[in-house]
Amino acid sequence: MLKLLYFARLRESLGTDSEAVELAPSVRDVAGLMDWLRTRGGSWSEELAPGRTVRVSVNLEMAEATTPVRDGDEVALFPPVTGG
Amino acid sequence: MLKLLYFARLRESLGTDSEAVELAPSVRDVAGLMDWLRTRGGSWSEELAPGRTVRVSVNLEMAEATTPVRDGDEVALFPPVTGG
Amino acid sequence: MPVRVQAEDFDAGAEILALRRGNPKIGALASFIGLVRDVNNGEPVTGMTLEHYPGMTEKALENIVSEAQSRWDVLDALVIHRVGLLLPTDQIVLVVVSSAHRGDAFAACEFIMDYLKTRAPFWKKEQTAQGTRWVEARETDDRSAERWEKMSPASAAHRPR
Amino acid sequence: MPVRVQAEDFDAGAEILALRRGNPKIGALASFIGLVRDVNNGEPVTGMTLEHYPGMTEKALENIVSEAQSRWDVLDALVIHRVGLLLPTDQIVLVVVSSAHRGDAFAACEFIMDYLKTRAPFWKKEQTAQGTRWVEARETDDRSAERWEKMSPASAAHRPR
Repeated sequence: MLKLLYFARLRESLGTDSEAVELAPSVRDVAGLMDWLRTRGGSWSEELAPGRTVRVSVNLEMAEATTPVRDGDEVALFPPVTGG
Repeated sequence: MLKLLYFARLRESLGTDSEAVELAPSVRDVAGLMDWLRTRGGSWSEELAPGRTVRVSVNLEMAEATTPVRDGDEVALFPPVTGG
Repeated sequence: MPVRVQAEDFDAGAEILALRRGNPKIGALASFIGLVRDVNNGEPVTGMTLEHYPGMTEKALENIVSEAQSRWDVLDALVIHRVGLLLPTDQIVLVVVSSAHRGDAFAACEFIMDYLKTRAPFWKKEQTAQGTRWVEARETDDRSAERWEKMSPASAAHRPR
Repeated sequence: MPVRVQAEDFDAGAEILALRRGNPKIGALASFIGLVRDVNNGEPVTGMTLEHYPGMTEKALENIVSEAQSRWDVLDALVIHRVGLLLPTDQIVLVVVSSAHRGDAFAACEFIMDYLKTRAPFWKKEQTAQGTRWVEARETDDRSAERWEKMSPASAAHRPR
């Protein structure tokens, strides 16, 4: 199982702040996870479209497209940060 | 009359914090005043020797060698500042 | 821990005092307070809600403070960032850095703020007369953070002491 | 007047609060406190006496604050500098600058400190086990002040907002 978290604009437009998902065997990294989530269609394909700026963290560290994603990881999706 | 003030190391080594002096006619600017004060000899010629770093203000503004000095002015001599 | 994320307000004066008190090695203490303005991009703002990612936010702030400590001679550092509903004139963030010399204190304090702005997971949602809106990340904040990356160790060291 | 020279200690927290309170245009507040260290150039220091030039010192500080206000978008600024006998851990100087944006607040605050160090008539006499000695001006302080002179208006403006 993978723990998925959503924050800020993504949390609102996707209508959820977290979910637990069974990883598809094709998903090996962040890019693969995004591809897989986009197949859900609707606001998923919209918000996670390649042109949109979405930041991803894996186990509390900022991640890149090639960062590996494994069973048991906590992955979060969110917009660029705006604190301070 | 010219009001002369001395601060910090200069105040101590010259042994005075202020004096009123009658301006010699030859004194027209800061450089002339320094030349004239050096003629006093002793610690005056020592402390105000051309190699020593002495700062001069005229009427509360930082001055240069060519800054005019006139009757009624307040002139201060002091070392480079070390506040903050 | 030099990092706190909290809904409550903070007493900047008391925090500064606590950081400097009784340490005769401190010659310089730089601090920064970020506050809610009543306007943003020319539009009136009546309030904002700050969201964060519990766990990751604290970790990110600790990493930023550690990075500052590795770059400059920092004696002590503190970051407090608020979350939840905030109103104009409310305090958002406090950064305090103590050092022997002012160049290190200023640089580390500004560095922490610049990195916090681009790397710590906080998100602002503003309230305006037209409703609420998520604040967009600013390109100028990215440029501010990038300044420190382009800075070589040599030029970083060439600050007043 | 945004400038005070005094023998008494100051309450940095209260001063910061007074400067920011009730002004919803302030988004950023940078402050600096200079403190007496128990060591200087590797030698233990037991105290110091700060001398100034009454009249000129206040004027010089006001000029420095005005110069900062002409270079950056400063909403308000305060400088307090102490004189007389000070002991290790005592506060020497406080600079507080408020602005809409953090880049202006940081730059103006650091500028005021750098110029104060080289242009405001204060002189320190340190007490050590070997007796008292006048502190020598530091070349690094001159370099810090010169940074701002070499800075073109364009590069000065290229700070985070």
